Amino acid sequence: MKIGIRIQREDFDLNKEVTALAGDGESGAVASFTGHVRKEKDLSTLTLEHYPHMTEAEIARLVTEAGNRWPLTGVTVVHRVGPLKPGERIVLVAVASQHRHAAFAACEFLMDYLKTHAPFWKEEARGSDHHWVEHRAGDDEAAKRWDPSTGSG
Amino acid sequence: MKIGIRIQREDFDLNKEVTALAGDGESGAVASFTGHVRKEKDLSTLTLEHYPHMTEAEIARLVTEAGNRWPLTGVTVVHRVGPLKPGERIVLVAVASQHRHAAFAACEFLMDYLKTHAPFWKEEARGSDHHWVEHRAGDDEAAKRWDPSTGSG
Amino acid sequence: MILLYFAWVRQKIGKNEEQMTVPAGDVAALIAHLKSLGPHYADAFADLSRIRVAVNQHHVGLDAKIGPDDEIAFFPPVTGG
Amino acid sequence: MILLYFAWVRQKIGKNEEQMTVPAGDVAALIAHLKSLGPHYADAFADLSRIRVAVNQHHVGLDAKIGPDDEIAFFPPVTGG
Repeated sequence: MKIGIRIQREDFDLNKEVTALAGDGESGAVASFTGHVRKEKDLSTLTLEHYPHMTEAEIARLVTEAGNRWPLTGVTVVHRVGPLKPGERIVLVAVASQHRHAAFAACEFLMDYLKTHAPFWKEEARGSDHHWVEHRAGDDEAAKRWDPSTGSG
Repeated sequence: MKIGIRIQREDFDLNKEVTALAGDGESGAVASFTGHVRKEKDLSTLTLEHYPHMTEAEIARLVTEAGNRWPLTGVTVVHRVGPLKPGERIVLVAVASQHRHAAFAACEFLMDYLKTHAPFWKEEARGSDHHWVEHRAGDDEAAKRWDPSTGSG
Repeated sequence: MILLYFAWVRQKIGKNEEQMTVPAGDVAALIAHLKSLGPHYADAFADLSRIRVAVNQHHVGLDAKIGPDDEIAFFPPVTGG
Repeated sequence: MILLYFAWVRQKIGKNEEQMTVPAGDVAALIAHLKSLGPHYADAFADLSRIRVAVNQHHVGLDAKIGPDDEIAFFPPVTGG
Protein backbone atom coordinates (compact mmCIF):
# COMPACT_ATOMS: atom_id res chain seq x y z
CA MET A 1 0.00 0.00 0.00
CA LYS A 2 1.33 3.44 -1.00
CA ILE A 3 0.97 5.80 1.95
CA GLY A 4 1.45 9.57 1.82
CA ILE A 5 0.82 11.80 4.85
CA ARG A 6 1.62 15.48 4.72
CA ILE A 7 0.93 18.42 7.01
CA GLN A 8 1.52 21.66 5.15
CA ARG A 9 0.56 25.31 4.90
CA GLU A 10 0.23 25.26 1.10
CA ASP A 11 -2.79 24.19 -0.90
CA PHE A 12 -2.71 20.86 -2.73
CA ASP A 13 -3.61 19.77 -6.24
CA LEU A 14 -6.27 17.07 -6.03
CA ASN A 15 -5.73 16.03 -9.63
CA LYS A 16 -2.03 15.38 -9.04
CA GLU A 17 -2.66 13.51 -5.82
CA VAL A 18 -5.22 11.18 -7.37
CA THR A 19 -3.06 10.59 -10.45
CA ALA A 20 -0.13 9.72 -8.19
CA LEU A 21 -2.33 7.19 -6.37
CA ALA A 22 -4.05 5.53 -9.32
CA GLY A 23 -2.36 6.61 -12.54
CA ASP A 24 -0.37 3.35 -12.67
CA GLY A 25 -3.54 1.30 -13.26
CA GLU A 26 -3.08 -0.86 -10.15
CA SER A 27 -6.38 0.29 -8.63
CA GLY A 28 -9.63 0.93 -10.42
CA ALA A 29 -11.26 3.11 -7.78
CA VAL A 30 -10.30 6.25 -5.87
CA ALA A 31 -12.63 7.79 -3.29
CA SER A 32 -11.59 11.25 -2.16
CA PHE A 33 -12.81 13.73 0.38
CA THR A 34 -11.94 17.40 0.55
CA GLY A 35 -12.99 19.60 3.45
CA HIS A 36 -13.39 23.30 2.76
CA VAL A 37 -13.66 26.37 4.97
CA ARG A 38 -17.30 27.37 4.88
CA LYS A 39 -18.31 30.94 4.25
CA GLU A 40 -20.11 32.16 7.36
CA LYS A 41 -21.27 35.50 8.61
CA ASP A 42 -18.26 37.56 9.73
CA LEU A 43 -15.84 34.65 9.43
CA SER A 44 -12.62 36.14 8.08
CA THR A 45 -10.00 33.49 8.85
CA LEU A 46 -9.87 29.94 10.16
CA THR A 47 -6.46 29.14 11.65
CA LEU A 48 -5.34 25.55 12.18
CA GLU A 49 -2.90 24.58 14.90
CA HIS A 50 -1.56 21.05 15.32
CA TYR A 51 0.76 18.89 17.42
CA PRO A 52 3.75 18.27 15.16
CA HIS A 53 4.95 14.65 14.95
CA MET A 54 1.95 13.32 16.86
CA THR A 55 -0.30 14.42 14.00
CA GLU A 56 1.64 12.40 11.45
CA ALA A 57 1.99 9.45 13.86
CA GLU A 58 -1.73 9.40 14.69
CA ILE A 59 -2.76 9.64 11.04
CA ALA A 60 -0.32 6.85 10.17
CA ARG A 61 -1.97 4.68 12.84
CA LEU A 62 -5.42 5.43 11.38
CA VAL A 63 -4.23 4.62 7.86
CA THR A 64 -2.73 1.34 9.06
CA GLU A 65 -6.04 0.47 10.71
CA ALA A 66 -7.89 1.28 7.47
CA GLY A 67 -5.46 -0.95 5.56
CA ASN A 68 -6.22 -3.78 7.98
CA ARG A 69 -9.95 -3.40 7.51
CA TRP A 70 -10.16 -2.99 3.73
CA PRO A 71 -8.10 -4.13 0.72
CA LEU A 72 -6.47 -0.81 -0.21
CA THR A 73 -3.73 -0.04 -2.71
CA GLY A 74 -2.95 3.49 -1.52
CA VAL A 75 -3.91 6.30 0.84
CA THR A 76 -2.97 9.98 0.69
CA VAL A 77 -3.78 12.37 3.52
CA VAL A 78 -2.91 16.05 3.22
CA HIS A 79 -3.94 18.37 6.03
CA ARG A 80 -3.28 22.08 5.95
CA VAL A 81 -2.30 24.21 8.93
CA GLY A 82 -2.03 27.97 9.44
CA PRO A 83 -4.53 30.63 8.39
CA LEU A 84 -7.18 29.75 5.78
CA LYS A 85 -9.89 31.82 4.10
CA PRO A 86 -13.50 30.82 3.35
CA GLY A 87 -13.63 28.49 0.33
CA GLU A 88 -10.06 27.25 0.83
CA ARG A 89 -9.38 23.53 1.22
CA ILE A 90 -8.47 22.20 4.67
CA VAL A 91 -7.99 18.50 4.15
CA LEU A 92 -7.71 15.79 1.53
CA VAL A 93 -8.19 12.08 2.15
CA ALA A 94 -7.84 9.97 -1.00
CA VAL A 95 -8.12 6.19 -0.90
CA ALA A 96 -7.35 3.85 -3.80
CA SER A 97 -8.55 0.28 -4.05
CA GLN A 98 -9.50 -2.29 -6.63
CA HIS A 99 -13.01 -2.17 -5.14
CA ARG A 100 -15.06 0.99 -4.98
CA HIS A 101 -16.98 0.09 -1.85
CA ALA A 102 -13.72 -0.50 0.02
CA ALA A 103 -12.41 2.87 -1.19
CA PHE A 104 -15.57 4.69 -0.07
CA ALA A 105 -15.76 2.95 3.30
CA ALA A 106 -12.08 3.51 4.11
CA CYS A 107 -12.25 7.16 3.05
CA GLU A 108 -15.25 7.81 5.28
CA PHE A 109 -13.66 5.85 8.15
CA LEU A 110 -10.48 7.93 7.85
CA MET A 111 -12.40 11.21 7.85
CA ASP A 112 -14.45 10.17 10.88
CA TYR A 113 -11.34 9.15 12.81
CA LEU A 114 -9.32 12.14 11.67
CA LYS A 115 -12.05 14.39 13.08
CA THR A 116 -11.89 12.64 16.47
CA HIS A 117 -8.25 11.55 16.77
CA ALA A 118 -5.83 13.72 14.80
CA PRO A 119 -4.50 16.56 16.99
CA PHE A 120 -5.64 19.65 15.09
CA TRP A 121 -7.48 22.64 16.50
CA LYS A 122 -9.35 25.34 14.63
CA GLU A 123 -9.55 28.95 15.75
CA GLU A 124 -12.06 31.25 14.07
CA ALA A 125 -11.54 34.95 13.58
CA ARG A 126 -14.80 36.91 13.24
CA GLY A 127 -14.05 40.59 13.10
CA SER A 128 -11.83 41.27 16.11
CA ASP A 129 -13.17 38.24 17.97
CA HIS A 130 -11.11 35.04 18.06
CA HIS A 131 -12.46 31.81 19.44
CA TRP A 132 -11.64 28.13 19.36
CA VAL A 133 -14.06 25.88 17.52
CA GLU A 134 -15.80 23.42 19.84
CA HIS A 135 -15.53 19.70 19.17
CA ARG A 136 -18.80 18.30 17.82
CA ALA A 137 -20.43 15.41 19.67
CA GLY A 138 -21.77 14.27 16.29
CA ASP A 139 -18.19 13.55 15.23
CA ASP A 140 -17.74 11.18 18.16
CA GLU A 141 -20.95 9.41 17.19
CA ALA A 142 -19.74 9.13 13.60
CA ALA A 143 -16.45 7.58 14.68
CA LYS A 144 -18.19 5.11 17.00
CA ARG A 145 -20.03 3.59 14.03
CA TRP A 146 -16.74 1.94 13.05
CA ASP A 147 -16.03 0.49 16.48
CA PRO A 148 -17.33 -3.08 16.65
CA SER A 149 -17.29 -2.97 20.49
CA THR A 150 -20.10 -0.40 20.50
CA GLY A 151 -22.37 -2.83 18.70
CA SER A 152 -23.53 -0.23 16.20
CA GLY A 153 -20.78 -0.66 13.62
CA MET B 1 -27.97 22.76 -6.35
CA LYS B 2 -25.29 23.23 -9.02
CA ILE B 3 -25.46 20.37 -11.50
CA GLY B 4 -22.86 19.59 -14.15
CA ILE B 5 -23.11 16.52 -16.39
CA ARG B 6 -20.66 16.00 -19.22
CA ILE B 7 -19.92 13.12 -21.57
CA GLN B 8 -16.60 13.70 -23.28
CA ARG B 9 -13.60 12.03 -24.88
CA GLU B 10 -11.04 14.25 -23.09
CA ASP B 11 -9.63 13.73 -19.62
CA PHE B 12 -10.79 16.01 -16.80
CA ASP B 13 -8.99 17.97 -14.08
CA LEU B 14 -10.28 16.81 -10.72
CA ASN B 15 -8.81 19.82 -8.95
CA LYS B 16 -10.68 22.25 -11.19
CA GLU B 17 -13.94 20.33 -10.90
CA VAL B 18 -13.85 20.28 -7.10
CA THR B 19 -12.84 23.94 -6.90
CA ALA B 20 -15.76 24.83 -9.17
CA LEU B 21 -18.10 22.92 -6.85
CA ALA B 22 -16.86 24.13 -3.47
CA GLY B 23 -14.47 27.04 -3.96
CA ASP B 24 -17.23 29.52 -3.14
CA GLY B 25 -17.40 28.33 0.48
CA GLU B 26 -21.08 27.33 0.30
CA SER B 27 -20.35 23.70 1.11
CA GLY B 28 -17.81 22.34 3.56
CA ALA B 29 -17.55 18.84 2.17
CA VAL B 30 -16.87 17.30 -1.23
CA ALA B 31 -16.82 13.54 -1.74
CA SER B 32 -15.42 12.45 -5.09
CA PHE B 33 -15.01 9.20 -6.91
CA THR B 34 -12.79 8.54 -9.88
CA GLY B 35 -12.84 5.25 -11.75
CA HIS B 36 -9.68 4.25 -13.60
CA VAL B 37 -8.90 1.67 -16.28
CA ARG B 38 -7.10 -1.15 -14.49
CA LYS B 39 -3.91 -2.56 -15.88
CA GLU B 40 -4.58 -6.19 -16.72
CA LYS B 41 -2.72 -8.87 -18.60
CA ASP B 42 -2.87 -8.12 -22.34
CA LEU B 43 -5.40 -5.31 -21.96
CA SER B 44 -4.37 -2.67 -24.45
CA THR B 45 -7.47 -0.47 -24.78
CA LEU B 46 -10.85 -0.10 -23.13
CA THR B 47 -13.35 1.58 -25.47
CA LEU B 48 -16.53 3.15 -24.13
CA GLU B 49 -19.67 3.45 -26.21
CA HIS B 50 -22.80 5.24 -24.99
CA TYR B 51 -26.33 6.20 -25.98
CA PRO B 52 -26.13 9.96 -26.63
CA HIS B 53 -28.87 12.06 -25.02
CA MET B 54 -30.23 9.16 -22.98
CA THR B 55 -26.95 9.05 -21.05
CA GLU B 56 -27.23 12.67 -20.00
CA ALA B 57 -30.97 12.32 -19.32
CA GLU B 58 -30.52 9.20 -17.20
CA ILE B 59 -27.66 10.73 -15.18
CA ALA B 60 -29.74 13.87 -14.66
CA ARG B 61 -32.55 11.69 -13.25
CA LEU B 62 -30.10 9.96 -10.90
CA VAL B 63 -28.69 13.31 -9.73
CA THR B 64 -32.21 14.63 -9.10
CA GLU B 65 -32.98 11.54 -7.05
CA ALA B 66 -29.77 12.04 -5.03
CA GLY B 67 -30.76 15.67 -4.43
CA ASN B 68 -34.13 14.48 -3.12
CA ARG B 69 -32.52 12.05 -0.72
CA TRP B 70 -29.68 14.19 0.69
CA PRO B 71 -29.08 17.93 1.26
CA LEU B 72 -26.59 18.60 -1.54
CA THR B 73 -25.19 21.88 -2.81
CA GLY B 74 -23.71 20.55 -6.05
CA VAL B 75 -23.01 17.49 -8.17
CA THR B 76 -20.60 17.09 -11.07
CA VAL B 77 -20.54 13.97 -13.21
CA VAL B 78 -18.02 13.59 -16.01
CA HIS B 79 -17.93 10.34 -17.96
CA ARG B 80 -15.46 9.69 -20.72
CA VAL B 81 -16.19 7.80 -23.93
CA GLY B 82 -13.97 6.49 -26.71
CA PRO B 83 -10.70 4.57 -26.37
CA LEU B 84 -8.88 4.64 -23.00
CA LYS B 85 -5.56 3.16 -21.87
CA PRO B 86 -4.78 1.42 -18.56
CA GLY B 87 -4.38 3.98 -15.77
CA GLU B 88 -6.59 6.57 -17.50
CA ARG B 89 -9.64 7.96 -15.74
CA ILE B 90 -13.09 6.82 -16.89
CA VAL B 91 -15.49 8.67 -14.63
CA LEU B 92 -15.75 11.39 -12.02
CA VAL B 93 -18.62 11.83 -9.59
CA ALA B 94 -18.12 14.74 -7.19
CA VAL B 95 -20.76 15.68 -4.63
CA ALA B 96 -20.74 18.82 -2.48
CA SER B 97 -22.74 19.26 0.71
CA GLN B 98 -22.57 21.04 4.00
CA HIS B 99 -22.49 17.59 5.61
CA ARG B 100 -19.80 15.05 4.86
CA HIS B 101 -21.96 11.98 5.42
CA ALA B 102 -24.51 13.27 2.92
CA ALA B 103 -21.70 13.90 0.41
CA PHE B 104 -20.29 10.39 0.86
CA ALA B 105 -23.67 8.66 0.71
CA ALA B 106 -24.83 10.55 -2.37
CA CYS B 107 -21.52 9.95 -4.16
CA GLU B 108 -21.70 6.22 -3.52
CA PHE B 109 -25.39 6.12 -4.46
CA LEU B 110 -24.63 7.88 -7.75
CA MET B 111 -21.79 5.50 -8.58
CA ASP B 112 -23.94 2.45 -7.80
CA TYR B 113 -26.78 3.73 -9.97
CA LEU B 114 -24.49 4.94 -12.74
CA LYS B 115 -23.09 1.40 -12.98
CA THR B 116 -26.56 -0.11 -13.33
CA HIS B 117 -28.57 2.60 -15.14
CA ALA B 118 -26.41 4.88 -17.31
CA PRO B 119 -26.24 3.52 -20.89
CA PHE B 120 -22.49 2.96 -21.35
CA TRP B 121 -20.80 -0.20 -22.61
CA LYS B 122 -17.15 -1.16 -22.36
CA GLU B 123 -15.30 -3.14 -24.98
CA GLU B 124 -11.89 -4.56 -24.11
CA ALA B 125 -9.11 -5.05 -26.63
CA ARG B 126 -6.61 -7.73 -25.61
CA GLY B 127 -4.12 -8.27 -28.40
CA SER B 128 -6.23 -8.90 -31.50
CA ASP B 129 -9.23 -10.06 -29.44
CA HIS B 130 -12.10 -7.64 -28.78
CA HIS B 131 -14.90 -8.46 -26.41
CA TRP B 132 -17.67 -6.66 -24.56
CA VAL B 133 -17.36 -6.46 -20.79
CA GLU B 134 -20.12 -8.40 -19.01
CA HIS B 135 -22.38 -6.60 -16.57
CA ARG B 136 -21.55 -7.59 -12.98
CA ALA B 137 -24.35 -9.00 -10.82
CA GLY B 138 -22.57 -7.42 -7.84
CA ASP B 139 -23.36 -4.00 -9.29
CA ASP B 140 -27.08 -4.82 -9.26
CA GLU B 141 -26.80 -5.89 -5.63
CA ALA B 142 -24.97 -2.66 -4.79
CA ALA B 143 -27.69 -0.55 -6.39
CA LYS B 144 -30.44 -2.48 -4.61
CA ARG B 145 -29.06 -1.38 -1.23
CA TRP B 146 -30.50 2.08 -1.95
CA ASP B 147 -33.96 0.85 -2.89
CA PRO B 148 -36.24 0.92 0.15
CA SER B 149 -38.68 -1.49 -1.54
CA THR B 150 -36.12 -4.31 -1.37
CA GLY B 151 -36.04 -4.05 2.39
CA SER B 152 -32.25 -4.06 2.54
CA GLY B 153 -31.61 -0.33 2.12
CA MET C 1 -40.75 4.26 -35.03
CA ILE C 2 -36.99 4.53 -34.82
CA LEU C 3 -34.95 1.60 -33.52
CA LEU C 4 -31.46 2.03 -32.05
CA TYR C 5 -28.93 -0.72 -31.30
CA PHE C 6 -25.86 -0.52 -29.07
CA ALA C 7 -22.77 -2.57 -28.23
CA TRP C 8 -22.98 -6.24 -29.31
CA VAL C 9 -26.66 -5.89 -30.24
CA ARG C 10 -25.53 -3.32 -32.81
CA GLN C 11 -22.72 -5.61 -33.99
CA LYS C 12 -24.95 -8.69 -34.34
CA ILE C 13 -27.66 -6.82 -36.22
CA GLY C 14 -25.09 -4.95 -38.27
CA LYS C 15 -26.58 -1.47 -37.99
CA ASN C 16 -26.83 1.44 -35.54
CA GLU C 17 -30.41 2.36 -36.23
CA GLU C 18 -33.32 1.90 -38.57
CA GLN C 19 -36.84 3.17 -39.20
CA MET C 20 -39.57 0.60 -38.94
CA THR C 21 -43.34 0.51 -39.19
CA VAL C 22 -45.05 -2.16 -37.14
CA PRO C 23 -48.53 -2.43 -35.64
CA ALA C 24 -48.88 -0.78 -32.22
CA GLY C 25 -48.14 -3.22 -29.41
CA ASP C 26 -45.57 -3.90 -26.75
CA VAL C 27 -41.81 -4.35 -26.81
CA ALA C 28 -42.10 -8.14 -26.69
CA ALA C 29 -44.21 -8.13 -29.87
CA LEU C 30 -41.66 -5.89 -31.60
CA ILE C 31 -38.86 -8.27 -30.66
CA ALA C 32 -40.87 -11.23 -31.99
CA HIS C 33 -41.29 -9.34 -35.26
CA LEU C 34 -37.58 -8.46 -35.44
CA LYS C 35 -36.58 -12.10 -34.87
CA SER C 36 -38.63 -13.03 -37.92
CA LEU C 37 -36.62 -10.68 -40.14
CA GLY C 38 -33.53 -12.90 -40.41
CA PRO C 39 -30.74 -14.76 -38.67
CA HIS C 40 -28.85 -11.61 -37.53
CA TYR C 41 -31.87 -10.42 -35.61
CA ALA C 42 -32.65 -13.91 -34.33
CA ASP C 43 -29.09 -14.17 -33.03
CA ALA C 44 -29.16 -10.74 -31.36
CA PHE C 45 -32.42 -11.50 -29.56
CA ALA C 46 -31.77 -15.21 -28.89
CA ASP C 47 -31.43 -14.70 -25.11
CA LEU C 48 -33.76 -11.99 -23.84
CA SER C 49 -32.23 -12.14 -20.35
CA ARG C 50 -29.24 -10.38 -21.91
CA ILE C 51 -31.27 -7.63 -23.59
CA ARG C 52 -32.28 -4.31 -22.06
CA VAL C 53 -34.74 -1.85 -23.60
CA ALA C 54 -35.30 1.89 -23.46
CA VAL C 55 -38.32 3.70 -24.89
CA ASN C 56 -37.86 7.40 -25.46
CA GLN C 57 -34.67 7.25 -23.40
CA HIS C 58 -36.22 5.65 -20.33
CA HIS C 59 -35.50 2.08 -19.20
CA VAL C 60 -38.59 -0.11 -19.64
CA GLY C 61 -39.62 -3.75 -19.42
CA LEU C 62 -40.67 -6.04 -22.28
CA ASP C 63 -44.32 -5.29 -21.59
CA ALA C 64 -43.96 -1.55 -22.30
CA LYS C 65 -46.43 -0.25 -24.92
CA ILE C 66 -44.92 1.40 -27.98
CA GLY C 67 -46.28 3.50 -30.80
CA PRO C 68 -45.23 4.88 -34.19
CA ASP C 69 -43.48 8.00 -32.81
CA ASP C 70 -41.36 6.22 -30.25
CA GLU C 71 -37.59 5.84 -30.12
CA ILE C 72 -36.83 2.27 -29.03
CA ALA C 73 -33.31 1.19 -28.09
CA PHE C 74 -31.97 -2.34 -27.55
CA PHE C 75 -28.71 -2.98 -25.76
CA PRO C 76 -26.91 -5.31 -23.33
CA PRO C 77 -26.93 -4.63 -19.57
CA VAL C 78 -24.86 -1.49 -19.05
CA THR C 79 -21.19 -1.55 -18.00
CA GLY C 80 -20.18 2.08 -17.48
CA GLY C 81 -18.72 3.82 -14.45
CA MET D 1 9.34 15.15 31.71
CA ILE D 2 8.34 17.58 29.02
CA LEU D 3 4.87 19.09 29.03
CA LEU D 4 3.22 20.47 25.87
CA TYR D 5 0.09 22.62 25.66
CA PHE D 6 -2.08 23.30 22.62
CA ALA D 7 -4.94 25.60 21.57
CA TRP D 8 -6.75 27.28 24.48
CA VAL D 9 -4.88 25.18 27.04
CA ARG D 10 -1.71 26.79 25.72
CA GLN D 11 -3.30 30.25 25.82
CA LYS D 12 -4.63 29.87 29.36
CA ILE D 13 -1.32 28.58 30.72
CA GLY D 14 0.62 31.10 28.67
CA LYS D 15 3.29 28.80 27.30
CA ASN D 16 3.80 26.12 24.64
CA GLU D 17 5.91 23.77 26.67
CA GLU D 18 7.93 23.36 29.81
CA GLN D 19 10.21 20.89 31.53
CA MET D 20 9.01 19.63 34.88
CA THR D 21 10.17 17.14 37.49
CA VAL D 22 7.41 15.48 39.47
CA PRO D 23 7.22 12.15 41.30
CA ALA D 24 6.23 9.21 39.11
CA GLY D 25 2.46 8.70 39.08
CA ASP D 26 -0.45 9.02 36.72
CA VAL D 27 -1.81 11.85 34.58
CA ALA D 28 -4.46 12.76 37.16
CA ALA D 29 -1.78 13.31 39.81
CA LEU D 30 0.22 15.49 37.41
CA ILE D 31 -2.85 17.62 36.71
CA ALA D 32 -3.51 17.98 40.46
CA HIS D 33 0.07 19.17 40.84
CA LEU D 34 -0.21 21.62 37.94
CA LYS D 35 -3.44 23.11 39.33
CA SER D 36 -1.52 23.92 42.55
CA LEU D 37 1.02 25.99 40.61
CA GLY D 38 -1.19 29.04 40.12
CA PRO D 39 -4.43 30.47 38.77
CA HIS D 40 -3.49 30.08 35.08
CA TYR D 41 -3.07 26.34 35.50
CA ALA D 42 -6.14 26.11 37.74
CA ASP D 43 -8.15 27.86 35.06
CA ALA D 44 -6.83 25.69 32.23
CA PHE D 45 -7.64 22.48 34.11
CA ALA D 46 -10.86 23.66 35.78
CA ASP D 47 -13.07 21.32 33.71
CA LEU D 48 -11.36 18.04 32.97
CA SER D 49 -14.18 16.94 30.67
CA ARG D 50 -12.75 19.47 28.23
CA ILE D 51 -9.15 18.24 28.47
CA ARG D 52 -7.53 15.50 26.41
CA VAL D 53 -4.11 14.00 27.08
CA ALA D 54 -1.41 12.33 25.01
CA VAL D 55 1.63 10.56 26.41
CA ASN D 56 4.48 10.07 23.96
CA GLN D 57 2.12 11.07 21.15
CA HIS D 58 -0.58 8.51 21.94
CA HIS D 59 -4.01 9.42 23.27
CA VAL D 60 -4.40 8.21 26.88
CA GLY D 61 -6.81 8.49 29.79
CA LEU D 62 -6.25 10.30 33.09
CA ASP D 63 -5.17 7.04 34.72
CA ALA D 64 -2.16 6.57 32.38
CA LYS D 65 1.15 6.12 34.21
CA ILE D 66 3.89 8.61 33.41
CA GLY D 67 7.60 8.77 34.11
CA PRO D 68 10.49 11.24 33.91
CA ASP D 69 11.29 10.62 30.23
CA ASP D 70 7.75 11.05 28.95
CA GLU D 71 6.34 13.74 26.68
CA ILE D 72 2.91 14.69 28.00
CA ALA D 73 0.56 16.90 26.02
CA PHE D 74 -2.65 18.62 27.18
CA PHE D 75 -5.20 19.96 24.71
CA PRO D 76 -8.91 20.42 24.04
CA PRO D 77 -10.90 17.80 22.10
CA VAL D 78 -9.61 17.93 18.54
CA THR D 79 -11.34 19.85 15.75
CA GLY D 80 -9.41 19.08 12.58
CA GLY D 81 -10.56 17.63 9.29
